[in-house]
Amino acid sequence: MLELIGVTKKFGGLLANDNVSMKVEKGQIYGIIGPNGAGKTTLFNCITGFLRPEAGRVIFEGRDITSMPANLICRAGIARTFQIVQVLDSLTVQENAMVGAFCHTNSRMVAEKKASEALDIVRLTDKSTSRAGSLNIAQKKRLQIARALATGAKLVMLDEAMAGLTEAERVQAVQIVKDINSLGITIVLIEHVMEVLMPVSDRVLVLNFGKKIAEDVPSSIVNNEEVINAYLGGHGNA
Amino acid sequence: MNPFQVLIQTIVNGLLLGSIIALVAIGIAIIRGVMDMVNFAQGEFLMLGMYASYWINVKWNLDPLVSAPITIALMFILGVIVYKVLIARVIEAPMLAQMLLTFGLSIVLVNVGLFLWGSQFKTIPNVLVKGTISIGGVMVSLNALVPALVSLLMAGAVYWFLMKTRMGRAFQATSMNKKAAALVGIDTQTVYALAFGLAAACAGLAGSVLSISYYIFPGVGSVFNLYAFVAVCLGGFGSIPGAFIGGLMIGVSDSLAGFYISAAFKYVVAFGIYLVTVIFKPKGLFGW
Amino acid sequence: MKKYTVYILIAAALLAAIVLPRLLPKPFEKHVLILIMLYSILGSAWNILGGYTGQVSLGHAVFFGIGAYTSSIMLIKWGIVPWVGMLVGGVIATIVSIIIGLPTFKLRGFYFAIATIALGEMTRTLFLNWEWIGGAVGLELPIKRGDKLINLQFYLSKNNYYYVLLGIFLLTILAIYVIQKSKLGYYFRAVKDSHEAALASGIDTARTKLVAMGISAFITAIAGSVYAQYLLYIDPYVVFSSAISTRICLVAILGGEGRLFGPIIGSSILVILSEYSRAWLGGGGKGVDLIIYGTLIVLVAAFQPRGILGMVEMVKAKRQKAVVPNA
Amino acid sequence: MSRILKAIILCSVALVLLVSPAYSKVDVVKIGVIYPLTGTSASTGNDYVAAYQLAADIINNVTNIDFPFAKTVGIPSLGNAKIEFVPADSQGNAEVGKAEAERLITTIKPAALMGCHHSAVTKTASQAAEQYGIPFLCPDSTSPALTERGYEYFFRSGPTDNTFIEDAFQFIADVDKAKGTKTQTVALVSEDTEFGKNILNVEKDLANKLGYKIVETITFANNSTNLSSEVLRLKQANPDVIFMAAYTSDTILFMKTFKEQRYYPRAIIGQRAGFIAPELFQTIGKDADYLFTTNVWAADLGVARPIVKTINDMYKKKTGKDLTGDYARAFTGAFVMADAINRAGSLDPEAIKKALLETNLPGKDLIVPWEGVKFDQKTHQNMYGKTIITQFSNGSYKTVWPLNLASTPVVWPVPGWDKR
Repeated sequence: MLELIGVTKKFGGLLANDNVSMKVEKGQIYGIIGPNGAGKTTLFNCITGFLRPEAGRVIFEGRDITSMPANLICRAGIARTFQIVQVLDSLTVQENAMVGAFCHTNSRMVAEKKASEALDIVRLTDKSTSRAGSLNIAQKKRLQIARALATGAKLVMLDEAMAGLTEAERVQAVQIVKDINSLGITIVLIEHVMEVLMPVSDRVLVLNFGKKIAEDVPSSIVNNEEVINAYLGGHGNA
Repeated sequence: MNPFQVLIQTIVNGLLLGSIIALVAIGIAIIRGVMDMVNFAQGEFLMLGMYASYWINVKWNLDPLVSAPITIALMFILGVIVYKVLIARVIEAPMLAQMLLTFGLSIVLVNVGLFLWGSQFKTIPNVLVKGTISIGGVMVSLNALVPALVSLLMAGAVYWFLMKTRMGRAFQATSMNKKAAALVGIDTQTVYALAFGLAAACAGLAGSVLSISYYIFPGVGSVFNLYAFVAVCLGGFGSIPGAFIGGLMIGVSDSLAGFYISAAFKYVVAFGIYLVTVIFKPKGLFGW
Repeated sequence: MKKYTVYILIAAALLAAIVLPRLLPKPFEKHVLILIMLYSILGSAWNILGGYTGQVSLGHAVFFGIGAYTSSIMLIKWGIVPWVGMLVGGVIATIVSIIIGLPTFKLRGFYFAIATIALGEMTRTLFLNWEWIGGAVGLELPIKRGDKLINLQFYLSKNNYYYVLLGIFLLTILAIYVIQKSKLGYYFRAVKDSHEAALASGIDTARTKLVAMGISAFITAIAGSVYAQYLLYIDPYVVFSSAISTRICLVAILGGEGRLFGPIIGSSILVILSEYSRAWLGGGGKGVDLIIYGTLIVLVAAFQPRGILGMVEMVKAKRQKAVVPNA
Repeated sequence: MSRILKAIILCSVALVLLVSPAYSKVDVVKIGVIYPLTGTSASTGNDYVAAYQLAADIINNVTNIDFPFAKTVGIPSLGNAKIEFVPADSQGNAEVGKAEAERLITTIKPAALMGCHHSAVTKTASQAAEQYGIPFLCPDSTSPALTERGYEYFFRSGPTDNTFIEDAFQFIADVDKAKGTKTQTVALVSEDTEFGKNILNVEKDLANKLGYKIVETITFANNSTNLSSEVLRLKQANPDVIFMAAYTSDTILFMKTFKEQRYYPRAIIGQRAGFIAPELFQTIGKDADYLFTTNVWAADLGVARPIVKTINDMYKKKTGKDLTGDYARAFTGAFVMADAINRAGSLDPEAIKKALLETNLPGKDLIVPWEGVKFDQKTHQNMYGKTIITQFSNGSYKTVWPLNLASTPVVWPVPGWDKR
């Protein structure tokens, strides 16, 4: 469904992504891990059109979407959330989701309906008339997911959807991810909390200093020498 | 004058003008850099600085360059008071509220000036530094050279202060991350008040050196304000060297355009250069 | 029930707006009313771009002036009625706004604001030196007596200017209301709140801003045309002045930016204050009127940064909070 | 917060309520005078008002001078009603000027309006007067277009730019002949508002007609930060004579820059405005010496006519400053108006208009060196307005042209900066 071929992104002299390739199959939950500064978010930005890679290609459903504007990529079917939460503070929760829903409709009624469905999935229905600015961080993260869902995306990319949450909130978030996946939506997750990522992922990509060091099923990843050395070993329980 | 001398003269004129613009621009850049807000009343602080120099001259017959420390101190105090009384209330508010406040403040200050001192143009007679020197046929007016040098020194001093001193680093830390700064024991309110005072003091110094060559009237600030803002944007909001170099660039383009193209269109050219620059570098030359 | 009250309120306000000029016989009072309406339109137009979409323009006089000049030139040079000139002016302003918007929308926040100031000054300089449209000497519009609506010139009854402006204002408000409820309205607000989130929701942010700017410029130009017909004299210092740009923006912010009825509230306060304080205090030549005017702006900004309507909302919210625990 | 809201609402309400009509007493003749009382031209505007007040003092009180209305109280034909000039602030803004004109017309019910210094403001304010059928006498604005509009109620007592510029060229021809110089090249410098552009256009036409070569034409932005490139252009073009139209701030800056660049042509001839503002000498002192300007008045006219000196002394006592061409014109206008109202014998606008049309004041009743005041029946422009050329010397204007009024011999060519 989504394929990256040799994606490379530089910031000045710094190689944020160095020749990264990966392949996500339809219906998968695909995890990306790596220590801070490994280039996970940069890779997300390259895929979703927020950054232009210097080299390499991004292919989505057989279409080359490399360097397409972010809004068109969203229309093509990839929606994302942000590590630093980006909700529309002055709009209500319902309206936030509606903004996403307007991606494929001009009708307010349709948008309202889609938004309600998305809010149901992320368990924010009871907050739908509150201002997004008044939500707590966990709720905001869920609201981002609702907005992404409401766009009708086939692929949802979640940037650290679990970081900074309490244990209970995290369990809820994992459940939401699973629910979304069960609707047939493909998911790419970024986390650096391994314990969260491993159980839910079908396949995991490990980045370190911008380079791909492993891509495999979770059970193999935890036994991979290089991963243990570079990531787990060096940084303990990072 | 041969064409080469004319070119040099035009550039020199531009640099002298640019350094005056920079004097105002640096104050704007400090406030923007530390507090992330824009002070539309900076030009009016300059006006107050000029009047302070003028009245000190009238009452005690001190040359503005001699009385500069007094002017600077007065303006610093004023800046801190303005911050505490007014600006502190909007520091967390949206940009529009900050704009509204400083706009209003500039209207009030201009008209308070009008109320207190009338609208007559005033100049300070018998200043210490005067006359013109000729270097290879290029005329350099000394009382325009003084502001230029002061402007350079001020840019250097402010830069040094922000980069090298403990207090300056506290300013920077605050500008980068307020919460973190508070965590390491920096009182952000104090930093803001001092930064605002510092910016006002810069305007005071600018007023001192400008009052020896320029006329003084309540609306004098607005004459420089727009160019100063454009200079700050051109250099990159918040960057002190950026504001200085932005000022020089505006000055030189004004001067070159005025001579080689047409006096009527020199603003168009200067602003055009600015617009073209920010279109390619949206955060200005040195912006971050 | 609640909707019912709203309708009654709207009807009452409309009636008041229609009757008001009849109750105020003095031309100066009518002049004040006309200015209030004019700035309500201008503030509402600004609000579309500045309030809803979050792009603070300090150069709206550009569009105002283009509107004023287009209809005046068409009337003077070719004898075309101002209503046609008004629409042509609106279209030209829209085109200019897109030309301005394409490069400048890359700029964020203050950078955009300063760029619009610079553009305003540039436009004024160009018009000052453009001899074909009269340059600095300006244009005097031919006086047409007989108060025909088609001429958009009312020699005897100032009320008519007011009603024309009221009509334009109502249309503007209606248009904004419709936009607000539509996809476009959501997109405007999304762009304002978070550029990133907007992009990630499939919004073409640049295009959205251009649309906002285009609508805003169109309405501003229309108001400019009426103003030219009202003053019957324009020159670049009159219609391209930065004071107009600033005032348009102040009107919207003072009332509460991004709110449908913010501009009319802001404009009422600002115009009444500045016109009457000048009338009483301006004769002394001491600037007392402007001190008061500026002080009010400072006070509102310092104590109620979200504008008058923001304040009203806050008071309401407080009351509700106070009520809820008891209930 | 809500206290502030209340305060704001109260203020606004109070503002509205307080707009009550000022009752006009029958025994007072009110005349609205509209000038820039705030903003960049505020000092000029306030000095204008002082000139009107001086006129009112002379008209309303018994003053022991030989001048019309001095020996009587008020307007004799109206039962010695006192005259009152009511100032209004135009802020130098055309829209505000018009609004103030309407406000004055409808609140104080003035017999006539006067003003407004800036031609653009005069245009719109007189429009309002025309609409209401109130006579408008403009003593000061010089834009020729004003009296070409065919307005019924608009009169102008002062000369127009055409007169000033024609006379300035005549002056050059005369002085060339007297001093044996030959002026061939001129540079035209004007600021970019209505005032400057009008003058520039007239100057261009006349220079071409009279065979002067225009070597440089500069329009510069009003209230400039810097004029060095303009001065450099002039220095490079090196004309014999520079014609200049600038307001005060720019005139000051120009003179400073000329000095910095050590440049001076044979002569600089200003067009009033900044060149007759008292602040010019107050700020740049001796550097103003030798500047020429077209003018309508100078204190040294008092040498030949003591009454001129007397009135200047009265003005100086009031304001601490000498009269200038601007204020002398306004003062003259005030008496033209008083004369018309006196002859009309009523406050009816039509009667005053008729009286204005019949105005025929002799030169001896004026403090300006005109043949008199008599309006063209079609344009309502005073046909007898006249220019003098003054040259700055030691802080005052010395009349140097026309030769029969000259108090001092002309200094021509003007010595350069190094020879002073």
